[in-house]
Amino acid sequence: MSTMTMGGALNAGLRAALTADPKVVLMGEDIGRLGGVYRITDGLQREFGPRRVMDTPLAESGILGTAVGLAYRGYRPVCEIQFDGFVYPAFDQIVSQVARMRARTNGAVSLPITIRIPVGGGIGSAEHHSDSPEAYFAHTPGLRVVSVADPQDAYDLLQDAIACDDPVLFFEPKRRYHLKGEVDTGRSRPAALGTARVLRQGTDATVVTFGGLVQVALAAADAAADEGVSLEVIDLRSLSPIDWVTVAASVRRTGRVVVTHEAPESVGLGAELAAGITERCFSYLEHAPVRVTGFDIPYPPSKLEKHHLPDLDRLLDGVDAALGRPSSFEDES
Amino acid sequence: MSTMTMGGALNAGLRAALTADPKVVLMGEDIGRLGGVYRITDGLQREFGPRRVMDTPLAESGILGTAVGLAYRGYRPVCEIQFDGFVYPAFDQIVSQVARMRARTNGAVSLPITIRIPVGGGIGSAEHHSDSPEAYFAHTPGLRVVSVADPQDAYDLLQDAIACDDPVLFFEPKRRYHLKGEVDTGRSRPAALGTARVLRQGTDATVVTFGGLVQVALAAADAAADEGVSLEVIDLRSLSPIDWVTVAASVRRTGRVVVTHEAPESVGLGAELAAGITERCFSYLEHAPVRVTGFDIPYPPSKLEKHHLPDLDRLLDGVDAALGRPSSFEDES
Amino acid sequence: MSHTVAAPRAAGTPDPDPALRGAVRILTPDGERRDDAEYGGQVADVDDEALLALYDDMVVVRRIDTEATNLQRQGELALWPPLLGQEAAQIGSARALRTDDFAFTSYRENGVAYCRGVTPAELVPVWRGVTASGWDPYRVGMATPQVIIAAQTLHATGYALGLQHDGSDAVAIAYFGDGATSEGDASEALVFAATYTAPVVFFCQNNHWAISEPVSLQSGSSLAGRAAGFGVPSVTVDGNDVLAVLAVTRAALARARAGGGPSFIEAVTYRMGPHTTADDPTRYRDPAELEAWRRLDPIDRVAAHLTARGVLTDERRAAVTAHADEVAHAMRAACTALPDPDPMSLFEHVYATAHPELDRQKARYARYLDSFEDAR
Amino acid sequence: MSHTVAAPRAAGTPDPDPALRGAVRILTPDGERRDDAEYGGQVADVDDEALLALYDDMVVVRRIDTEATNLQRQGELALWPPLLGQEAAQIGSARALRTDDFAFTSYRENGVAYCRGVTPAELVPVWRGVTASGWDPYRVGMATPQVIIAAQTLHATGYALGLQHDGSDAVAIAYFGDGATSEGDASEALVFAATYTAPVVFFCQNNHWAISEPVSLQSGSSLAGRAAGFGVPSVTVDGNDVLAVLAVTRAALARARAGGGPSFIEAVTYRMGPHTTADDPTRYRDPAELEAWRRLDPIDRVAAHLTARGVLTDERRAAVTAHADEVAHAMRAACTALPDPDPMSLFEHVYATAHPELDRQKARYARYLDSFEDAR
Ligand SMILES: Cc1ncc(C[n+]2csc(CCOP(=O)(O)OP(=O)(O)O)c2C)c(N)n1
Ligand SMILES: Cc1ncc(C[n+]2csc(CCOP(=O)(O)OP(=O)(O)O)c2C)c(N)n1
Ligand SMILES: [Mg+2]
Ligand SMILES: [Mg+2]
Repeated sequence: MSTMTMGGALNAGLRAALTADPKVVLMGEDIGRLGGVYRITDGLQREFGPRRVMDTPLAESGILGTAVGLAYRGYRPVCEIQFDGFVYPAFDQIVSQVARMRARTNGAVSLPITIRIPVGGGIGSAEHHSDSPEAYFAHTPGLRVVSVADPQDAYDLLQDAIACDDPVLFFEPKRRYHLKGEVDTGRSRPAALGTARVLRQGTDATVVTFGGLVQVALAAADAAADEGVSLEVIDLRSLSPIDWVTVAASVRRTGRVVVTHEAPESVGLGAELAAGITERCFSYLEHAPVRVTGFDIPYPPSKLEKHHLPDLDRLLDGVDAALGRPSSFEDES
Repeated sequence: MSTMTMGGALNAGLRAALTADPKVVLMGEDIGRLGGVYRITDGLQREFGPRRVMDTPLAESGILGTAVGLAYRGYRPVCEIQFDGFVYPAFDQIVSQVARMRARTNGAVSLPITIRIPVGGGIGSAEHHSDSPEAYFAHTPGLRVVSVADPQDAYDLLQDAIACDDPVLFFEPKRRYHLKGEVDTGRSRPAALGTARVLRQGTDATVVTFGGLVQVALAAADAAADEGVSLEVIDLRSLSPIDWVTVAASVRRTGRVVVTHEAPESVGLGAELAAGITERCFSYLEHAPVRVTGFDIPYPPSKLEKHHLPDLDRLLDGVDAALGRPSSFEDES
Repeated sequence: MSHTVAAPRAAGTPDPDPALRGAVRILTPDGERRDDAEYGGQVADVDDEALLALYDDMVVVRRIDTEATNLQRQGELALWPPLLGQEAAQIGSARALRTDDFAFTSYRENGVAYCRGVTPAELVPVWRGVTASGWDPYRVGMATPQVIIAAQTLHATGYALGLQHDGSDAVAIAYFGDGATSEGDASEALVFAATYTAPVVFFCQNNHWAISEPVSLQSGSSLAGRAAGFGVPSVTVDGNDVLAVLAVTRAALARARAGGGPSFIEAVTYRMGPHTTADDPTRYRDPAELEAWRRLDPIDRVAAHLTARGVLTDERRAAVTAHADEVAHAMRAACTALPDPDPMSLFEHVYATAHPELDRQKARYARYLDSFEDAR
Repeated sequence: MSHTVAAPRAAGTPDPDPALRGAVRILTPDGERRDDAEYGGQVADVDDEALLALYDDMVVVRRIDTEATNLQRQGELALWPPLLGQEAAQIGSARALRTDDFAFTSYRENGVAYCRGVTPAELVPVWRGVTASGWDPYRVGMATPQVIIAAQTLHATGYALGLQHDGSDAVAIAYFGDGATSEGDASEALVFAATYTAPVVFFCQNNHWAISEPVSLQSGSSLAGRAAGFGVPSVTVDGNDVLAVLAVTRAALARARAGGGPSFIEAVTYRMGPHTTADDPTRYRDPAELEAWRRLDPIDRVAAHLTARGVLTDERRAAVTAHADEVAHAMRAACTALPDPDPMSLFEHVYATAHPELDRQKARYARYLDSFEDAR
């Protein structure tokens, strides 16, 4: 048990995976000597050599396409995409190749590829450095999508993702890379992949979120408690598949739910959550599921991001809506 | 007024646009001499020359990227992507460039690009020839997404799309290319872009759909009528933005809704419809919105597609669910 | 310094097609076998009997192709992409491979598949639409056909990196068309292969057409020259000359096995049929072009050569035809006997590990299908 | 035929860096001006005064760069991508352009922007995060910076097609780095440009690094040679020689204007600073390499030349410095005076035409912000 940042835990997780399985190889831009722009692969090339920790040419489709070939040959590539906004050149290889190869070969070929992506905003960065592309991948059959929120989960879920025979999109909320926590790297535990977790129990409403907004939701729950409102907070962790058992059980108890994410609202993950919750909990719902999300706009200049990103106040505004109290959510149609 | 197939109406629409505006240029693979694999551009290169109807090299990112440059220079490119499954190599240019250029330049640069894509299944085709990628684009701010269902609408909406200063994804359900109908190419009419239409009025439940499934929904409404169930059928036409006024008004009247599309269910357009309808009509709903969609699988081999695609019977099963009757939709969680 | 593409080396035979000028050629269209200073040694061991075997291969795959085209016309297949005219390019290259080499191809390489050990019965199910995959890639050392143009060039490169990491001297080979060279993936594959000195052979069949688009639309200069610009040694070969193709592929494989890295082969050939059975080439190409290429037919020249040498007797010719017929009939029988797939197989092989959401959809669909059973 | 990349032309000066061997060079690192048989004529008109103007440009943009870097260190900018060391490549090429030419660049081309008429005050707002765009592209003939590596190479090609359709003799120019050449888009741009004979110049600043990756990771051979393989004529130039860069760019523009189609220029230069202010190059590069390049400083050699000729007197040097300071101070003042943007501007410029869904979100957010006003 030791204190680590989330970035440190990911580094430790990659080291553990490289050590445990000689088939694990890391690929990406600037991940070698530099250790990645976020230093997540710091020291790993020195330790495991340039064959296992490969700096690649500057071409994302090339990274994923060669990862497909490596996986075809029995390797377990862990690809780093430098920033969320740079995954799109690899989109074709991901949706048409990575996601479909198992089905295309009737199960003969597994592509156990992990695609690590620092995602999301809140760090005052330039264009294309703050996207939340999870909906694109959660809509794509054949992929699993994971989003981590703290050091222990980052360590554990990274192990699970790399060990999984399915391809996994692994989202790391970059604004939490410095978040500290206790990490037990030795514990034996059931695989967490595919499961959500209830981080805080409550009775008045459920807040469902993931990644960078988990801390925001917890803070909102604290603030709400001060006002006598008891919020349950769920960290989804797995965005595809969604752990409906955990989510539905909570909403059936509370009868009210707010889902929140950074990505634009329309056809976002919040739409699936709202739809799926309504399907499963219709007769328990006191109010329609409320979505508190980024707007339907390209990610704005950094001085405006605080307005675009759901924060504590906007989340509580959504909670007010779910509770039927006055809020900015009026009857709109 | 003359009888045309949908393919013929699109051809007429392109000819009209090329005639009306010298800035309109067509780009794509095999659209020249061949007239496109579906012959939608048949005869147009002969008529307007190879500068205005350009066969391009076999590279979708190249098509969209050069279209961006042409639009930057004041042109109105109409790009044909040969099949749905081939749009992904252009994904980066579409989501990071086409969709964002106006915002990136504070409105100085318009990219009035129309991206025509034959989409969807039902034609017994090979892998990558039957995708329904609308959710990816409807989730992307800065784009408009249109899906047409019959000859007149195909003609009209294509004019609107090309005339629109925003980029438009224009989905053509390929299994309806041969659908015939009366087309008035001369009428003056209000722009239809952005609006849904109620194709059939009903009282018991609303069916919301678009593209290739519109005919299926109309047939289902006929079949339901025989059993005494009155279905309202809405053709969405605009998938982004959604015409919530029309949709919500209908669902408030019927209290029950089934949304149906070919794409996989999770985080599909149906999720947005279900979520948005619940938000707008919660107190009117007698049952949770029901989704009848393709499964969360890569598009299957063609002999299986009839099982994957929603058809009349599956749609009626969904209607049964919405009406609270016995159906394959049980209480699942 | 100024760069220009190196001029093609002096032509050996006058040839109507500029793309062939200076290409490696060992067997002329008239069936004359010549030496090639650089590559001749690679096929010195190919005697008459060996050449006859290559002839047999080519005849068989053409027969398979014809049969499958007929099956499509008769409604037994949904689609078929003919290789007519490209037999030498496919057989010559694929017969250069070792069992432990691995091929990543597009949809048109049924001749390659045949050489890899894919049975004719395995070739058709995908085009009949009854399954996603006709064979197990690992059994034959060949991936299932790739439909996304050029995507497989990167897969081959990655597989080659895996071979390199493993310390194997096996080689990956990517097959793709002239049109495919325009896709970004094809260029990125050259970059990755050059950077890592990957043991991969890029085998481009320049069949002059990408559906209706002539190769001139994809490139203003030679495709082989393009690879050279990436630092990948390249060669242009007469793709209708099975011996020359065998020779240059062997040379490329040998370089890769020895650690010399990637190579690029442009096999200049011609798609004599339609793009697929859904295509109508009369809409876009000059029949005279087809006629000119007919004179370069890849099978005829081997037949001429072996006949002149007295090897291909009427008897042996009949035996080859019989073999081809037998293969074709077996394929037809297997094809028409294929049952429709089980609806519930829809949900198989999407994920390796349990997926509750898909399980739910599967259970619901099972209930749905049952409701029809019940209704009976 | 076998293809290999053409050997670099015989070197004029012995040079420690192989990439520079055989590159076009007119002004030596010691400040000696020589003729170049092929390109010298392009800059015959550039006399001492004209060279002094180029010197002034380079000093000013270096000063802008230093000031902006300081602004970032002081928290006034969120990020800055320095061009230190690349002044000659940017000024030499951009000063070759006509007003009606159009430049599509990456994030690092602040020197190009300066030449196009972007004011220093317009350079910083984007990096301060207060706006999406610092200038109107149509006013200056230059697109706003592109962050997605290589995407702009296609935009330039498409714009060039537009110029061609219009019958204009203006030219589009794409600026990008050595790393960018690996992206599929860069290769597709070469394909499209070659196929359509588009009037576009591909200007690659090979500054030896893509963040921490040396150029050797992107290519086993010369970048200029790669373009040649696509049928795009290319040239390697000493990117730290403002005269040579001006000369080869003028030649490329002239070819394009005359209907000769695309060209590719590899300007061999060096990124003397970090990738951006967020980067720490000591983690990955040898300080000796930087030292070696310091001796090839693009400004020093012009200064040496003009000083030796008695043109760059102390007085004129002081005037240039004063000009640079003035520009820098104006930029600083403009930067620190920039107000934070209005929150409701979030919803602007996403669509050209009415969008009810976004309007709904906007109205809701306005109500939300109002609720805080009300609470006060
Ligand atoms: C990414 C992508 N774009 C477009 C297509 C449609 N398409 C199928 S085959 C083909 C032409 C391919 O030409 P070439 O690479 O020369 O191979 P050939 O068919 O001649 O063997 C095209 C455009 C596709 N399959 N994939
Ligand atoms: C598609 C994409 N992938 C990755 C990045 C991250 N990135 C930003 S700059 C850079 C290096 C670019 O190197 P080069 O093209 O040589 O230009 P330079 O920075 O040297 O001017 C990288 C990898 C990006 N911006 N876009
Ligand atoms: Mg071809
Ligand atoms: Mg660089």
